[in-house]
Amino acid sequence: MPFIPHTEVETQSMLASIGVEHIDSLFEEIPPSLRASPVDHPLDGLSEMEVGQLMRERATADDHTLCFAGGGAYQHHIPAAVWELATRGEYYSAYTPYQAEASQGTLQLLYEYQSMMSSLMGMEVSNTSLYDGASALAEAVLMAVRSNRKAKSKRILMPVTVHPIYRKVVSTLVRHQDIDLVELEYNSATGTIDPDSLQLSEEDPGYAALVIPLPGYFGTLEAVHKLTDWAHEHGMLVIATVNPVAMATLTPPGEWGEKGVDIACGEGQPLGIPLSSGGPYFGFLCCRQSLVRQLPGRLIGRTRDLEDREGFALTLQAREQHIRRSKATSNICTNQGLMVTAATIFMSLMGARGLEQMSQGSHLNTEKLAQRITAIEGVKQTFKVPFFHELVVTLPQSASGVLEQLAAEQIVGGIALQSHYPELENGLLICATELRTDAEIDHFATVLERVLC
Amino acid sequence: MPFIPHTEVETQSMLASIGVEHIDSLFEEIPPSLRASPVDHPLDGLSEMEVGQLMRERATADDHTLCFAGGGAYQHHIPAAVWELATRGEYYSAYTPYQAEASQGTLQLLYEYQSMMSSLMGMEVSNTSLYDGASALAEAVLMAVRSNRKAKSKRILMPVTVHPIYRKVVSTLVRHQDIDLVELEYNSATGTIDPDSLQLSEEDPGYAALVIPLPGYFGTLEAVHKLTDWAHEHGMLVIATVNPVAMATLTPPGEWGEKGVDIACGEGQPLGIPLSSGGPYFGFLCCRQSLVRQLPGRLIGRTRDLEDREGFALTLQAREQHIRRSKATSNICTNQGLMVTAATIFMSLMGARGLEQMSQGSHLNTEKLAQRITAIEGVKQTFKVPFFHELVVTLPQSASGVLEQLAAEQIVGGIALQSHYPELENGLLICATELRTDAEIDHFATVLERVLC
Amino acid sequence: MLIFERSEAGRFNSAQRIAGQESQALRLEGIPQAMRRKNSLQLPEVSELQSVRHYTQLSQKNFSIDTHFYPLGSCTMKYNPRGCNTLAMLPGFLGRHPAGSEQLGQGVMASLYDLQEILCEVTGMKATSLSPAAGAQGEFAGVAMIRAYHDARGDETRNEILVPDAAHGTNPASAVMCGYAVKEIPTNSEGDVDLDALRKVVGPQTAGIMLTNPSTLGVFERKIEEIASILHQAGGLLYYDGANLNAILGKTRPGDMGFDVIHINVHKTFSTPHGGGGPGAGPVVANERLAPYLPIPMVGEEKIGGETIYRWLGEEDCPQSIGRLSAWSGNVGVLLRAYIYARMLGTEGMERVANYSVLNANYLMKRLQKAGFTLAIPQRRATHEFIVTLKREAKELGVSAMDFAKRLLDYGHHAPTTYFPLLVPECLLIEPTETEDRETLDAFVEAMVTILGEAENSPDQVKGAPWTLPVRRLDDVRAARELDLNWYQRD
Amino acid sequence: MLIFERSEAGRFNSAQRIAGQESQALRLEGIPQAMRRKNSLQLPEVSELQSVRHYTQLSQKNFSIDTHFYPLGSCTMKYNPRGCNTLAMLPGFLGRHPAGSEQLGQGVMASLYDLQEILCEVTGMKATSLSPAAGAQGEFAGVAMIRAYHDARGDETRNEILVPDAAHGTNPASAVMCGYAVKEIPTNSEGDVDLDALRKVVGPQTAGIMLTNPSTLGVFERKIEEIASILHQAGGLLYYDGANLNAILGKTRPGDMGFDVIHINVHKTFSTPHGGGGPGAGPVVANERLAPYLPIPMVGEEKIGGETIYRWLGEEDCPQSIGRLSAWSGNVGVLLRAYIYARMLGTEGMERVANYSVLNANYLMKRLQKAGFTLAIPQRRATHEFIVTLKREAKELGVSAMDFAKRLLDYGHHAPTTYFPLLVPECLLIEPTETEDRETLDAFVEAMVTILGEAENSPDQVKGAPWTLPVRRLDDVRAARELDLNWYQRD
Ligand SMILES: Cc1ncc(COP(=O)(O)O)c(C=O)c1O
Ligand SMILES: Cc1ncc(COP(=O)(O)O)c(C=O)c1O
Repeated sequence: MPFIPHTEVETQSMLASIGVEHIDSLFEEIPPSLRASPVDHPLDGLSEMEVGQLMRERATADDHTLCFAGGGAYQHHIPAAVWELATRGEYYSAYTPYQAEASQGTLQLLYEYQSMMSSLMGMEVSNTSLYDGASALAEAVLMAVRSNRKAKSKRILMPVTVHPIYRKVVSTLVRHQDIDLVELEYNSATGTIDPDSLQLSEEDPGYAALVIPLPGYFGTLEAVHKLTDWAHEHGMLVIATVNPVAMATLTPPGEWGEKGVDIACGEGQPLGIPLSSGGPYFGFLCCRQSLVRQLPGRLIGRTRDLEDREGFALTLQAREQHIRRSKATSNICTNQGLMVTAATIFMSLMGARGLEQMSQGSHLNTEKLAQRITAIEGVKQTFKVPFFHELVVTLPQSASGVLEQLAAEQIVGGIALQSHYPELENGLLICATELRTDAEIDHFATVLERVLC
Repeated sequence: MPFIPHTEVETQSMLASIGVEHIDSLFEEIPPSLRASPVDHPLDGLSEMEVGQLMRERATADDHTLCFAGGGAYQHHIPAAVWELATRGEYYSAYTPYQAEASQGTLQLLYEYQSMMSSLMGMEVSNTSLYDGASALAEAVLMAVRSNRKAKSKRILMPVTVHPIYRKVVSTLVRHQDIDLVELEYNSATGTIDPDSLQLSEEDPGYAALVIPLPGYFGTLEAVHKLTDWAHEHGMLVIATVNPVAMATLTPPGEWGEKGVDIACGEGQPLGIPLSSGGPYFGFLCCRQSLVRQLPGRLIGRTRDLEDREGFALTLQAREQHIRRSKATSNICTNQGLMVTAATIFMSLMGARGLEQMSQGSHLNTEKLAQRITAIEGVKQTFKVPFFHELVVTLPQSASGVLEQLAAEQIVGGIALQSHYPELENGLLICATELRTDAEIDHFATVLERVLC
Repeated sequence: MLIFERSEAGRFNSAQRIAGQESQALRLEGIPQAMRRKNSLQLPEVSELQSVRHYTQLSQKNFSIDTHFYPLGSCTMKYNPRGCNTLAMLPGFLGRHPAGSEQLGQGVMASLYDLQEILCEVTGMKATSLSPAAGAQGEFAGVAMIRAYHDARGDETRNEILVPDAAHGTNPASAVMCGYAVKEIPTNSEGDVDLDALRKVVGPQTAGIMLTNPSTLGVFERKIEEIASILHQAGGLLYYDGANLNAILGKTRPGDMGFDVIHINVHKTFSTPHGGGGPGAGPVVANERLAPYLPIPMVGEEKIGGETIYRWLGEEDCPQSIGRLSAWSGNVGVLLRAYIYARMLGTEGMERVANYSVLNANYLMKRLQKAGFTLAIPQRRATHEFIVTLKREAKELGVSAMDFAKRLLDYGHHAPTTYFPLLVPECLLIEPTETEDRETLDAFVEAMVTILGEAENSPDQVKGAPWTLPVRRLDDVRAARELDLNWYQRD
Repeated sequence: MLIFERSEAGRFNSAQRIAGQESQALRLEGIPQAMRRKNSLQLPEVSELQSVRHYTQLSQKNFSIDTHFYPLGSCTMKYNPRGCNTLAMLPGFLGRHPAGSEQLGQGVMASLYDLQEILCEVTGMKATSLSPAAGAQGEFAGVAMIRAYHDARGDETRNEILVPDAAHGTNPASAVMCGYAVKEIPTNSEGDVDLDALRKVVGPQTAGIMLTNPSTLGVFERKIEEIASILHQAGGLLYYDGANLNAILGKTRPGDMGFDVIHINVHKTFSTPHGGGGPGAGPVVANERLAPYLPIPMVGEEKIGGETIYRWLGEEDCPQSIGRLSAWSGNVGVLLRAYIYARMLGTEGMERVANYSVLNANYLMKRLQKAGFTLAIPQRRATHEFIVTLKREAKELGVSAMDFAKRLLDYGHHAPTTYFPLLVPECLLIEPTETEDRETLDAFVEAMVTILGEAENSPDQVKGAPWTLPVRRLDDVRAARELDLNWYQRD
């Protein structure tokens, strides 16, 4: 019996202690009409050896691809120590640290995470994760609406340069709160929001918050300072949704404009989390200290024990569902703790300098990629503006068709933009992190060239 | 500076504490004539990311082969928990447990290993490893010669069915001790030693020990009971060299003949150690309790602490080089501890029943393989006798040529016997462990068939 | 000691430098000055050994399944097979970009598809979406689906979700996120939903009810068919909170009980690790009625020629879907672990999970009862968990459930869930799970008995606990009052 | 608690059953009855969780580099980079059968070849064989090569190997295994080999000398060139025990000192893990003279067309080789870790290793000296390690080096090597390694000073140590007298 330790003898003696004869008697309270009938497709249990054979075959089928896609998920270098440590049983098989004294490992680590992530974002406070970057943005929107009591409006200004799927997720998650997501178009020459085009008339009901992405989905750099100041002037809160690796090089949200943003969130995956078909990743969410009581998710506080020693514990739990129930800041309970464990170890191993190098290396490699790809006949850089580690190129033919041909050669060639941005018909979003070698970039370009002609 | 924590400031202040200005001054005692000149081929240091790129490429080059070779190294199922636990830093990065109180983890585990390995071999005592199966046999020979004071002879009777490389290793390692390794030929029909052919005349100087392999190198079952009794009758000690997985099915050395063998050794690799191009594996060595003071290698004893609690410590260290120096039972110091850690966890996870199933599964799969392969025209079973999980087949052409062709199709098709056994010109030693599926056996046979015609 | 306190200005773990960046002058002309980071980034500056030693030592301060008995009620802390971890972390799975072509993901997609099928089968439902990242997101999805169903029928007066008072906090919180008002239903002394009370509040304003069965009281809701018919007759739907599915796997199916949609916490029933907080995954499974509203993406199967091809199902395939819950397709790595586990169990193994989790719970309950502890619902059979109430001990001896919990830590057991469900005073919700052996359960009983003795004879021993852990009892009030959430912002 | 005590008859971890064997009746007709196992095999019968929990808990009872400062002299316990482990355990490396065709092993063979080259370069020698499994096997190989050399010249009177009295026990033991008599050479008060004594014993019977440099006394043998010429003039050869290579990497090379053959403990200098006892690897590296005798196999390189092809070199290629030391080609997995480490260091990194290991040792030595500890050889510069002698403390306070060692454990530091080298009474051989930070060294000094204070004021505190570990001091005498080596054979 896989994973069940009971011998027949033990089972019998335990049943005897309980005072029943058969295990089945323990289920006597289930009405007979509800007893499960045999399933239609019974599955044999596999041994670890057999399931290993199956899964190794399947993993091999997906292996050895060369990746030039980003779009919210990036293949960065991950120091080996990160996962060798994070998968230690003591981290891997613990629950949420409800019993603080028996969970100081996880709790201290999470406090360290809060500190590091706040520092990276230039913010005062960080929670210990939400599900992913998309749901973190949704929670940020809900939080902004709750927090901005001055603005009577529940409208949110949402640039179209925010990740298109994030916008859909936000819509799914906030739809029932009477929140209006108002789209803000980008300038078709720059691929960014034009701050000078923003106008708010007197009779405009206003907005609770403006969302600003950095980099924007097209890899470009939004005018974050101007946008932040404009929003603040108009009584809005500012929500940043940013790439954490980029923040080692670019101005972090806490330093945008005069006052910095109010809420910063994003996808934590670039900080030591494998691509893994899209998850598990983790969403981060930071804010000003003054908004902390509106923050969803777990928070760890440093405190003292009976003997005045330092220790760590869950705190401000009154925000959470297990205490506040229907009045909680969010319904989140299980978060993405182990991913945060990995990210914390990752940040400690890379340090500021390593993270900066990763950040800049990705930028420089993407510059190389841009040069090499736009040298191909018929391929053009769509927006001729600065980018961070992604950019859009216009191909001479449909990007999705090209991607399928590249896939046949084990290359993930980027992301086709047409389905989310019909106006960018042949647009392809490409990325080269620090991991991509010159030879790989060259190989990609060569194959692309072949495919295009 | 990879792995060196010193900042420039710290380095300076440490130098100041020492009272020198430059690190180079610390090397002033090295005569100037000996200062190293710049090397001919300076190597740039690689970051973990770069060396990762290099090694992943190299590992991929060797990946995805289908293995039908044995010959002392077997691809068995290894439960995932084995290496997830064995590579925990506390095991992985500890030294030999000289400070017992700070090494109870390793020490207790090794005591458990000694117990399990003794049980598997049906012997009283096991050491905690030697380098590998071959050197373990050499140590067994040295031990037998030291132990058998009655036999005046330093001759060892060594059947040719003992692994041919083991015989070479024994020769390398015992050569300087005036020990004679006397070869014992096999019966060309059965591929085994014929016990009835053994004769010892009156004037024969006798032997210190007889070595008995099980299975023999050709995968066959030697007449271990008769051979053991014959050797004991003639004042020899008996050394068994056995496959540990086979011992879950076959009679273990402690039960051979009337009295069981005196020394049992072998290669521990089948117990949870990956193939890994031949190492690290580990040699095991067991003996009668009465011979324990002649045993080489570390031994762990169960004892008590000051408060009468159970504890574990290195014991009988007077056998070892760090105490006895030139009079030690062996020069071994570092052994294969981590491999034994893995093997112990492996045995606990498999249990007797799992190990028996692995053992029998390998036997049954090899029977299937034999049937399928000998059904190919021109391929014959060389020795028509019972085998365990390996057998010799005679091909219609040179085995080494065939193996190269199979390699081109990513199949490791066995081991060619000709170089060690010129009389088995086209002989191929093949093996199918429990891991080989029917489909894989069939694929192998199909490709072999194609190659042969 | 914090990692920051090990930091030294200028120290750099250069093994993790990025190729080429060390020597190259930074060439950031492409990035306008105004956009560059000005205040330099502060992170700990430690060597690799310092980091490895720090996080190894820290880990040892945790209790976990791999080190301790962890009978945390409602959380199903059973053995997380290491094989699931190793196989889910094969390079082929870890390296796949989520936007990669379906051609390059058939291995993982086949596994996800199979898992969808298994979850349908084990719950008696029609279709599965794997995308919710945890139970609470599954709840949101399920309730949103209920809402989408009513909306699609133009039935827009329904603005209430019913939730028993024993429910987990996520239930009301999720209902509110879906725009519903929450109405609590009382539980009767037998631990069942009070049917009279239920009948009174059900009406045309009722969108649905959220139930766990077995409930968080550790008993099976026997009147579930009646509840279903009350709801369905009133036009409301039934949501099944799958947190307690472990108790009934292969025994009875939510679909047969009359539920319309359920979530499954794979980090409970399917033994994916909880990782000190997450990640989990909370697949939602729906019957015919609600299947069209499942969140996207899902995995579909097509037979082309002899071959099976898997593909993502999105908006075009599922036009009535409530939409997307995450940027990609949920916690795939977690789902792979759940899939591997499910395959190792097989159909028979699932029923065994229920059998032995319930056996262990009833055994432990009986032994504790015999040892003098008061059960919350003594007249009922336990399911996979049960409740001890220490009301008497708290009153007579001044030793609370929390004190018991902390003292258990000293004896090497993680504490059960405390003070949940809210309606039972001074309670311990105890869930041993099927992967614990009898010796361990016996040791737990022994510890409980010892603590009871201490509570009677030397109560300070219990009230001052824990004594042997890295810290003594922590000051939660101070943590909340003198907020210290960020080392870099400390005073 | 032993794993056997967790065992219960009939328990089976069936997740690890072997496919098909469970249901199939055993079909062992192929195996004669007489050959089948009769007494059924006894192994612990535990569940997977029991095993995982047991070995996880056990591991926590170890000190290790990953958890503690581990200044074990002569053992070079520095950080074992996790990257080396992860990369050496890539499936492509782990899965390769050693008898597989060279075609299918070019990845691993390229790495081994490169490592051979690196080791030649760093030692100033001609050729490397990677096959010895540890230092001691390297010693055996080296001395056997010396013997093969003399034999090949028909020089058969040489039957002695010289070994300084400070030498590691493996040196004399290895010489004896090669059939030599061992003659000890005394060390002078400066820590150098006594040259007069050496000159006296060198003669036509001298096959060679085995030396470490820096010696196990932690000082550099300054007269090494003279020693070499004394030996060489007498027709003897020089063996270099590479255990202390860490101190001179990139600074000076054994080849330049006049050594003919050396071994390298890659589990010291090249930071492969020691695994609680092993495995290590002990490559032997030889100069022109001894290269022909190196053990097989080695890896050779051939350029065919533009391509480089690696192949195994065996008996045919190396007819004068001393032969094989192991069934295959040594501890390949360990060698891969060493190779990865060497590549990460690069040439400059190697010299940095020497620089900082020597800096740390001298710093620690100076601080301990200032704190009142007696150095064995105070007048010399330390290399990567140094010796404190507690002779005075033992005599005056009755507190031995062993007591100090045990008390250090209470303060969270692994003890230095005790009572080695044998010629220094009550000694601690202290090797901090280059990967430890200054704070850690300072903490060690502080602990030593505290213990010294305790030794003066409350010596029982020290003599009774350790107090805080899983066990108090263990009874070694009882362990040897009442031998208990096997749980199944216990009384
Ligand atoms: C009864 C019950 N419902 C819902 C949840 C929420 O699930 P999750 O933590 O996966 O979001 C939990 C988990 O704690 C639970 O116990
Ligand atoms: C000086 C010295 N020589 C030789 C050895 C033996 O090396 P190994 O343990 O690798 O066999 C050691 C290791 O302890 C040593 O310190």
